[in-house]
Amino acid sequence: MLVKTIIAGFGGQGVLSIGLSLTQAAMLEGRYVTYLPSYGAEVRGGTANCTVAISDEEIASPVASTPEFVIAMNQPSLIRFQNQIQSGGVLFLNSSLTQAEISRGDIEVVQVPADNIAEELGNRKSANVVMLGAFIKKSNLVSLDSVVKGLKDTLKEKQKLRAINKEALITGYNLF
Amino acid sequence: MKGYIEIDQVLCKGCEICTFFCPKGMINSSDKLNPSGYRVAVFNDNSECTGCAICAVVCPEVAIEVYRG
Amino acid sequence: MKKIYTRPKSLKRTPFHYCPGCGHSITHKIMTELIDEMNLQDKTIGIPPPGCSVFAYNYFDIDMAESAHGRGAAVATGLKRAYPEAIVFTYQGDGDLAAIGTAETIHASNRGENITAIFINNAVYGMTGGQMAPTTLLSQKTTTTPYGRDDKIEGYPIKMSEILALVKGSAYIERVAVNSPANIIKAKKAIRKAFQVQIDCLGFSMVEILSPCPTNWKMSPVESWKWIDEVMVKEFPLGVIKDITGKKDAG
Amino acid sequence: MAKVLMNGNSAIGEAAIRAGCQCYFGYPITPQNELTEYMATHLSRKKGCTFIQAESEISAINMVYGASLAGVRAMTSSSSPGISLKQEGISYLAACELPAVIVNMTRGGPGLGSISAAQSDYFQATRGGGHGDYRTIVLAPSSVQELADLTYKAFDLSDKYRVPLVILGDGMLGQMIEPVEFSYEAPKEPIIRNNALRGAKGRTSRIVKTFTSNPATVEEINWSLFRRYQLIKQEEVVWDTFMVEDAQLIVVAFGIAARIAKGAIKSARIEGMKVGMLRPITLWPFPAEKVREVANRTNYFLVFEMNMGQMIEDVQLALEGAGEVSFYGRTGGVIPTPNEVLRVISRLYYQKGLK
Repeated sequence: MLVKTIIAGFGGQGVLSIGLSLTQAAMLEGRYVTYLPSYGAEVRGGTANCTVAISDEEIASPVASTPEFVIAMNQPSLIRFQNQIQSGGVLFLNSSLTQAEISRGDIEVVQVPADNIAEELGNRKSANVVMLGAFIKKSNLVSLDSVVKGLKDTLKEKQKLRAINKEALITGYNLF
Repeated sequence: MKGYIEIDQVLCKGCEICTFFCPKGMINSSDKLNPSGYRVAVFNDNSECTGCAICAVVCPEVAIEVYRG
Repeated sequence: MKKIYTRPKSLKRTPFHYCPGCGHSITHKIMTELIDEMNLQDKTIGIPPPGCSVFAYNYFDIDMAESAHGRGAAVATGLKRAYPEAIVFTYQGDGDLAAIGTAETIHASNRGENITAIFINNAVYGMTGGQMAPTTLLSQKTTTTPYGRDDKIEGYPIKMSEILALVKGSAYIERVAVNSPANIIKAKKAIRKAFQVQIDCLGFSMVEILSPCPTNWKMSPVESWKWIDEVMVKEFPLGVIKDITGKKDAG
Repeated sequence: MAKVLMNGNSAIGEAAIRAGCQCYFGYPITPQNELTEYMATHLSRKKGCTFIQAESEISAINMVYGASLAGVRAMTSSSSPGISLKQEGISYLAACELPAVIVNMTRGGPGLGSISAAQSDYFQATRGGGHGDYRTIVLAPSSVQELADLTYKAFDLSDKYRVPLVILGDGMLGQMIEPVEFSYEAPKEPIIRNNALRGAKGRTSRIVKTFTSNPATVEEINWSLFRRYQLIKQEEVVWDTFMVEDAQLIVVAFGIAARIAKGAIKSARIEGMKVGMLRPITLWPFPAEKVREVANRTNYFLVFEMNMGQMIEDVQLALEGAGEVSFYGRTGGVIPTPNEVLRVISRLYYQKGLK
């Protein structure tokens, strides 16, 4: 089973880093996984985005033309990617920063007020991790444990940051 | 005689640089052709050579050996 | 009587292929004399260019490797960085160093690469048959400036030594000529100093050598040697252009 | 060593360091900058190793030439327009029998093209690329793991035959992150080849050159290179196959395109179409014999490339008219999807009346 996710937002919102955390978790679970960032001049446009493909067998293409999941952390990402999602796919919206005007009836929309929650937790920068928590719960792609373990690997030195991120992750996870 | 030189007739290309710079006018070009077809320089051994080695310093072909004593 | 002047040990016993009166021959001679005197034969590596001196390796009895036109400084950089114990020099003409290889030369110098460039400036492309060089003098006739170099069309003779002196990584830059006994002795001193700068790891060194090309200048050897004094040095004045060592002469 | 996540460009860098690469010279160009940056971070601080960001691609390849003269393992990397500039140096490396590893993370062309992944430098890579009668070994990986594995192999092969070697990747392979495992440890002592230029100490002086005024000598150099190329053709051809045993249609694809094709073939199999794949891993030497062998079982070939049709010529040459070769390609940096290739396969399968 191959599942592709596009994660998009403003540069600086940490979309690439939660993409990597998701990739790391999938690797720890022994799955096939690819991560493809948007690169070059495109990075300086309205959105930064990356594509994560997770599968039980070799992955043919890391590109997602019709992803199962899209995480839109801001309005331009919502506009850009909502029409690409597969029929029956799920759109995760950072409802703190988007006004959902969904023109499609064949996809599920999950609203996560990520920035608001992060602010309540005392660190608005962890909105991306709140979203990741919500995403892994709803998508059931990887386990919470794997992500926590992955965060430990990627943020080896930054103990304080790890505690903040873990809290944000679990808060997001427990939203659903 | 304070010095003398030996000109390698094979290496010499007859450029006449040594002739031009020799302070005593001891080196002349000759009509003698070497295997490459150059008119080689000849040392005029009439004992005025001081072994100053200017000819050797300027010789592009490193064809001159200088003796002094 | 004692032999006081003979062929340097590191100069192979091969007759030069250069034209009579050529400055390459003189330069090869004084360089090999220095390699002997400074005891560098077993650690010097030379990078000759395409052009008349492409066959330099037939004369220098040291390790040598051909480089592509203009790339000498880059090749020397790679070699020296991979094997810093070597004494590495490039041997380049004016087309090579001052036209096609300008970028390589300026940047190697700017990085302070610990290499030595021997820059033969004879104001003309020799091997290809006497075309204009970047250093060709104004109104000088060449096969591609048959009416004389015109600054409005071809620009001006480029002064690489002055340019490289402005570059911070260069340590020692001198312009010399090989057209008289005194100048040849000065040229040899300059090259000795350039090698010493490299041995002392002080950075990029270059000796620009005004060098006669009787054939392409369409002169006799003696006329060509005089022409350097009478004409060429007015555009390319001789002397030390940059020296960070603070010493007048090298060890 | 456990698996780590790494992008393709960095994986090459890590593998190169572990393969004993001592000198890297580069010039920035998208989409291969991560390799240059990886070497700046990790190679430059290693004892006795050198990293230089050169002033141009031409300088970078000539620095590689210089380092290779000194007998050490050296590499450079770039992407299509930069590789065009490096061709001068590659020709000299080939002529002087100097090993070097050159990475091309191909992007859309011609000209400045696009920064997206393409395979349009196949001709350039497999036909020598610069002036003169020479070849480079060309390796075409299709995953980050294979990029690492082939990078180790690249240095060994290049040294063994004293020929420059090209790793032909593409923008996507360079950028994508996948789990990768590095199976080698970097050598403790620097690897120095014999016959290097390191000063004529205790031996006669050595010359590395190609120019001579005697055409017959140059012809002899060409013959000597040619004999070596023949040996490489005999010894070093590498390919991979996927479900070719009963296949009625064979897709021939390399690098990232092969990966996309494999996805399409899996779907085609589910739909009952007997499709297989032949993936050349060495593009030069090309696995011509393997193509002919596969042609004993089926007549139908589909060459799929991210260019206007370049490797197809090698497939046709290999078949010498023995099979029917179709082509599908996207170019300029457009990345086709497995579904798109599946549609091409289905159409072909139907048109040719295959069962």
